[in-house]
Amino acid sequence: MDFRLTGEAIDTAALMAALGDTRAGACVTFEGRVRQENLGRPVRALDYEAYLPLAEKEGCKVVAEAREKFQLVGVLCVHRTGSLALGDLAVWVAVTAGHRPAAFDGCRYIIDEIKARLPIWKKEHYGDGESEWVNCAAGGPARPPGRGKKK
Amino acid sequence: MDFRLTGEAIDTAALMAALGDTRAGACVTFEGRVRQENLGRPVRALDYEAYLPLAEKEGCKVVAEAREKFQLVGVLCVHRTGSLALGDLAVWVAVTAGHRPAAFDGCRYIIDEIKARLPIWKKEHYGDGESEWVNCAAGGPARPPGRGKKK
Amino acid sequence: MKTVRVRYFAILREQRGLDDERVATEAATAGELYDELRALHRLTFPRDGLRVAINEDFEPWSTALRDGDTLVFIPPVAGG
Amino acid sequence: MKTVRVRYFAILREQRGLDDERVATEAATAGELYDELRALHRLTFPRDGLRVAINEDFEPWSTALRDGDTLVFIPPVAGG
Repeated sequence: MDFRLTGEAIDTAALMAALGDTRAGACVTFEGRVRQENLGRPVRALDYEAYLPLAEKEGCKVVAEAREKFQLVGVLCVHRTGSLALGDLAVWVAVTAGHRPAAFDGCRYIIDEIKARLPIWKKEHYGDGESEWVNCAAGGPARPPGRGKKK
Repeated sequence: MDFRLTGEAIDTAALMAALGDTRAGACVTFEGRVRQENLGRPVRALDYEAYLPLAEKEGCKVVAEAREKFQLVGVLCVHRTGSLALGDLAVWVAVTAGHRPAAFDGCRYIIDEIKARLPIWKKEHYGDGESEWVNCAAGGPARPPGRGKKK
Repeated sequence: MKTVRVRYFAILREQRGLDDERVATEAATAGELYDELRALHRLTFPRDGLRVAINEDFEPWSTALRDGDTLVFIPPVAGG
Repeated sequence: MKTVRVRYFAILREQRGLDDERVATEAATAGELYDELRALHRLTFPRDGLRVAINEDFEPWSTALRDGDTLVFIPPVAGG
């Protein structure tokens, strides 16, 4: 399957090996990792929660769209769920193609759409002990009105 | 050093480990590999020849330019010289940044400039036993006038 | 009156205080059901900050409810 | 009369039949030297398909030659 969710650490070496194909002259990968800071607040860990069946279905749809838009040879994409520490790999996308423009464009399309469309939510745990669901401009207010920071 | 040339196989796992940095939320890599075909001709192997001191100097300059143009955390770039077989890794670029647009843009800038500017030449060996230096639109005619395919 | 299943994730799960329930409702559409649940449980998100999935597909708010449907109200995703 | 070192790479190395030579020349500039060598050795590339490096830096063709310089005429690079 081109797209999948996992509760375990992502083994990129094994995944890359599966993308070996001598028709491909270019491979572009994207790694999204847990950063030590978000909007100025120190982050110490985070949790990803996903609505699994829909996230998988939508992830596969994104990959299929990329294959239709760009001349790709291979695609693999894996997104973590569960608890992650600083530096951990949260999402990984790898795209191979005959030439590099398609590989870059395909990889970027996939990660942008995945971030915007998949029902996967991120809860950040901060250095001060607080926690917050991280929302985005695509869907609604940064924090629901009338609610403070939730623990 | 951010950029280097090597006559040995590129060990991407070791290089990636050197790019671990919790300030980086995004890592984009580009792998250029030996394809089985170029402009319709079956390729069986190729050689890279470099003017080493200038290629290294120009490669470091490209990386410095990328660091100036984009908000990057880390960069590593390695280009092969010598004889390569199908599927072998010829050039590898990895860029980390706080967020993904800078990582994508930085990685693409580096590979595009490296391909266009560094004094590194590629000789393709074809399935039919012929060989040819692969030139590019940036510099001159695809083949010098008055010369046939060279063995 | 029909009975549907509603699943909650992330911030809506925390606001509702559970992740899964069966709801008997007179609501005709997914949107009406959300408004009903929002008022009942004081969920803070207005409908237009959310999307709705019915039986594992994104659907419009105007979709008619059928007995046995599973609904998920999708809070904004992380995006970053 | 000055003496410079010329190194050849890739297709120019094959056309010249060697990779390194010392050249005694009256040429005033890098461009004049290339034209001289091109005629002498029947190199096929016109000057405007090449770049020139002098002492490990790209330089304009109009750069004046100095005794002891090392020149490399850079054929078009692979690009792809």
